Amino acid sequence: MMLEYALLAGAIFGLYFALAGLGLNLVFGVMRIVNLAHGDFMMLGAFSAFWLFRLIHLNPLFSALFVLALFALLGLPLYYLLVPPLLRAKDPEMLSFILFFGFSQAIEALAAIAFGPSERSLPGRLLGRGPIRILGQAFPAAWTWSGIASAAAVLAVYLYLYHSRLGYLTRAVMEDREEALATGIDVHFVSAIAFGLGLALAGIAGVFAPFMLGSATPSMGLGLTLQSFVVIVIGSLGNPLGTVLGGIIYGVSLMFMQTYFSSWASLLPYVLLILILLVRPSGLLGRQVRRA
Amino acid sequence: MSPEKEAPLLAVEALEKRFSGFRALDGVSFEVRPGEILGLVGPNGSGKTTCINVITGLYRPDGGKVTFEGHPINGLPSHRLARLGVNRTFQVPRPFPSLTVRENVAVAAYHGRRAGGAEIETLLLSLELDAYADKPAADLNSAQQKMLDLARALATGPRLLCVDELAAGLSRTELERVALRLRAFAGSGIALLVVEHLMGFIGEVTDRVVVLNAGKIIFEGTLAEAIRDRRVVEVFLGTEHAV
Amino acid sequence: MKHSMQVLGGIAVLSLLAAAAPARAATKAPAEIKIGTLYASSGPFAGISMPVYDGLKLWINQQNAAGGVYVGAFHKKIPIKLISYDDLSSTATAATLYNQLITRDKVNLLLSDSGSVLTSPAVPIAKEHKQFLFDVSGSGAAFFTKDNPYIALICLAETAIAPKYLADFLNSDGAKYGLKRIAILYSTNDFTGALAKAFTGFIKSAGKLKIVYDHGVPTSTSSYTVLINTIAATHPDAVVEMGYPGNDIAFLRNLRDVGVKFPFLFTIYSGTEIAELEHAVGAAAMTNVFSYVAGVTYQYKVNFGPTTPGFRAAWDKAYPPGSGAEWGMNALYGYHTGLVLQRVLATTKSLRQLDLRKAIFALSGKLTTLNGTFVLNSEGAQVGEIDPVGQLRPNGKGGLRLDVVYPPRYANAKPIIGKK
Amino acid sequence: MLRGVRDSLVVVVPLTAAAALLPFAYSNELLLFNFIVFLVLAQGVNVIYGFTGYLPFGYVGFFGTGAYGFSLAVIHLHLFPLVALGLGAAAAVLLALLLTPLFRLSGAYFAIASFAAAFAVYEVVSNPHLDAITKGPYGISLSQIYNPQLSYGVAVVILAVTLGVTVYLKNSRFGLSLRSIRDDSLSAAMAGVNVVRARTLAWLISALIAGLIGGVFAWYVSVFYPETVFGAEFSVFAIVFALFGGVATVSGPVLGVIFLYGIYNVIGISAPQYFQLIYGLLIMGLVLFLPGGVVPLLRRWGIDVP
Repeated sequence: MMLEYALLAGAIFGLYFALAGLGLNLVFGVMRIVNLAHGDFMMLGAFSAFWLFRLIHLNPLFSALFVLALFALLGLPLYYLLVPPLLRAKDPEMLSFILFFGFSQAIEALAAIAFGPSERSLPGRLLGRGPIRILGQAFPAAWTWSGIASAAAVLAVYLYLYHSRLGYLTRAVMEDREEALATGIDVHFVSAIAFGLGLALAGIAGVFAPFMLGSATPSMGLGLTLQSFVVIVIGSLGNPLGTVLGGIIYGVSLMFMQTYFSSWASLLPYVLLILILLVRPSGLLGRQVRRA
Repeated sequence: MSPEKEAPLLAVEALEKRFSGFRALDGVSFEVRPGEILGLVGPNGSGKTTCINVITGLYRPDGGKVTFEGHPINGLPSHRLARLGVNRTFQVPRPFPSLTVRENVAVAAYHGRRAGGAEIETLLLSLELDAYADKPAADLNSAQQKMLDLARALATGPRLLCVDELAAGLSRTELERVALRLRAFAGSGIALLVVEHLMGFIGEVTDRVVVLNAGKIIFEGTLAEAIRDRRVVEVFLGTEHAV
Repeated sequence: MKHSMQVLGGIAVLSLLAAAAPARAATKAPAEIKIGTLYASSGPFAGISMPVYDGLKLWINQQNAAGGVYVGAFHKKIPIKLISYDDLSSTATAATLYNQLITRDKVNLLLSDSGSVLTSPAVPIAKEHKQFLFDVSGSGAAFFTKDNPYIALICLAETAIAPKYLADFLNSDGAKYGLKRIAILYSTNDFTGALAKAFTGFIKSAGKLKIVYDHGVPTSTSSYTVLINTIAATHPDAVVEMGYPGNDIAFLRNLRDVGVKFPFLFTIYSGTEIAELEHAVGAAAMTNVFSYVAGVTYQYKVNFGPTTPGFRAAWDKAYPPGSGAEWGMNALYGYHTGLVLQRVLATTKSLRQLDLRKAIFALSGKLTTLNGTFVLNSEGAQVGEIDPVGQLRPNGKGGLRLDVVYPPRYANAKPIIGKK
Repeated sequence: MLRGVRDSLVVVVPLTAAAALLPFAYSNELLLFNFIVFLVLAQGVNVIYGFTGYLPFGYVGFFGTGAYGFSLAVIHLHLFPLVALGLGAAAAVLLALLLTPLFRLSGAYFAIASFAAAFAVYEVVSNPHLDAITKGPYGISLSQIYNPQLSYGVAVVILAVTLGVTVYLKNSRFGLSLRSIRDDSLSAAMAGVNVVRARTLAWLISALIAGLIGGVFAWYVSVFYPETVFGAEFSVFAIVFALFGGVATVSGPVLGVIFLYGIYNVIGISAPQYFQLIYGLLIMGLVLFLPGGVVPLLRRWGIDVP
């Protein structure tokens, strides 16, 4: 009973974490930069949903669509502002770390100034009342909806990457940026789209954060970024299905820890991250040892 | 093979190296004696560079044996090999870009087989790098970087020097000077293993060649004999500029 | 060894007090009373820090509008100058800023930031500089030692004693209502972790209830569904969840969503932050939940300052909706701190730090404000202001009200215990 | 070695003297103490990042481990602070040894894994089940050994030693081999450098530095919580300060700390509400417009700085 419950809850939660990790994965895969502000865009998504509901009573499912469009549009100028100078530097991967940390700090500060520091949450009834029974177990309706929305977003990204021309180009850039450049692909344009998409996915994940994570505060970003990173490291880089797998493994192990070793549950993501990095770093890096 | 008077410095026996199923080296055996220059030739992907990488400790062999002065050295890390006197240059030169040219050579002089950096200046002078000694290596052009690669390898005091496509991209006159230098190294007792595509260069510097194809040795002898060998010609026909 | 150290420390305190006693009192009155404090505008402690700061500012503005705060030593009102810095929830930054307040700004009254973590750097610094620390809500038991006369806790009971009424209620009345098995779930931070530890200690030493589940979860825990399922499997009669508001929200929400009910359920913030939690989880999910009764939801019979509704009116006037200030327990803490300072300044013999200490200790047991009765123990820990136990009931208008059920001297209703 | 003497005269001696003498002129000693802490941490980051290219985003893990190692030695073993300091540093070095497999990772992966490792140590230390050993989340109180003068003095000594270490690294053969590894580990190995040993040594030195100053920090503040000494801001500040000045130099991290931490405190006191915002933007500007740091810029202008 406890075991089955942990499994199912973990799977639903995992889908949500897959959504949270997907955007980060896309940005890292395409640009090889670490967007440490990813979690802060989730936070902004959560606050968007909160204010859209508070001001015009917009249902979060619609807020998600709104956030999708807004954040994707926001991503394009941000890309051209931040990323190309970074890619010209000696060590972009490392510098991106620091640049986006600064960005994350700036976003958090602005959010704290604009929204105040306190916790905000949305009434759970917005996403359906009462428990929903799945395989004889009762789950919160909001979870189920968030899980479904996550699955839909992941599917959309999959379709985009594997069944559209731009998606094909995106994968080409992921594969080998230099070669893509040589074959005449407008790498910056493709990357900018991927960046916008990454932010949009973070935003959508953020919209559901008040339901999945209880509430939202301006300082929640860094923790979410780290969790997302765990998810994409467990899965594999540049592959949305890998992220789904990573999310589900993460979700299920988290629920297992909660069930059996609750106070150690927060140790899990870190240990999992280190172990997986150590056990198969080359596969995760996506870089093989170069044949000289 | 005729019996050799002198004991070999390097002996490679039945060397094997696989990359996820693909056999890059498939039972390669040869020997190099002190003061000898052995050419390693073959089409692209035949396993020449892999062979050097295994000898210099970059890759662990999957089978076979490498002996240096009669002692097995396969599996030893590169820095140990460097201190024993096995060194190399890289196909694409790999200097330390943020270090000055002198520092580049100094690192090798400090850690190599010979202690002390007394010869750093001589070495820079002989490879015509003295004018750039205090510039960061990143500022050198690619021919100069190749010379720096060579200088760094020499600064360790090697007894076996593997030279990986040193000639590619050099001008006619540069080529001649490099060939002279390599012969001079051999004259001082260093054994050389030279991987090269330019057959003219090979002909000029080597005593003997080993021809590799698909990880296997298909010929061993002088270059003049090699170009008369039917299998060698088949392998190279149309793909490589013969002499 | 440790004991003799304490005795020595006690002697040291006494001799310090003795030395301070023949105070050459009324020197010249200062032009202003400098009150120094820190706040956290961002970071994890911003949520508890900013309302306290706003509450304190409200009190200061009221005093200054009336011509200043009355200082007994000088028989006149003196304007207050607030010197405050933002520590951004960083203890390292807080440490330098506390030092700044003491050594550079030379404040008359030093107030700590909210919560134990941000208070911690102030404790040794204040002691070192012989500056009395008005500890607003840093309730960590480690702060209050015999060898440190320079601290007093103002706003909430020290964690080791805070859950006393809750434990007393369960120990004394639990059996009457059929409560035999208890489950305790807490967030593993310095505050709720210490509360749970103290509470578990009370339950264990009484030996009346059987503890069937006692686990900590990270404060970052946001989904309790699996935990609830695990707890339910131990068949408890009473469940006590001790977490921050975010934890309580997630816990109550998940509980409602999966449709599990426990006969007795306690959470800290459902009673102290009713409005926020009701907004997040809905009144239905909070009905009959037990919680602490704080000044913000209960009207104490005050002997100083306004009652809670009076304060609320002043608050709403000072901070209209949209001002960003959050009404709640912490806002009341900030204001209550001001009231305590007001009494201290009115009665102190001088502004010397040990005279301030004497003045605040003299208030112990004699001051009841909207936050309850102020009682200090000899080490400066707050042992009054213990929150009674209340239960949330429908108020007939679709919302909730909080009835006090324990201890009997505050109680205005009988508890309703659900069925298993 | 002449350059080493010059670097010492230009940086180590004046800075140490300033740290030792300023408390007599300026009363906010804690601010000075924090300057020392960040000077030491920035140089510690310099040792590992500047000289080997590995970015220790979880550098605070060693700091916190040093602080807890020190505190637990005092609490449980009743050791004298100076002895306990050695134990704290040893604990940090031990952690560094445990983490050496992380060197198999490159670039951002190393940074993130080390970040995660620091969080993991924090989670273990602050776990309530370990209350009896670590005091769990309830915090440490060392009021019995509180001694701000002595602990400040020890911090000054650690600062001097740390600066000495960076001067040594900049001017020694060992430092040269580390820089060669950073540029190209393969070439370094072919030059005869024992890459693994040199890198591990730098890592352990770096951890030792953080462990020592972490222990002194615990001693100096004496009352703290796990989040106090494992706060990510220690790593981040140390890295940003070091990068701002320019790594693999002696003076870069020093300039970074004096300038940026100075600004941090000035903004913190004058415009607190925009504190974090300005700081975030400053970091971004640094990366976009001055990725190599200040010292290389000064050198390009012909100013010879160590």
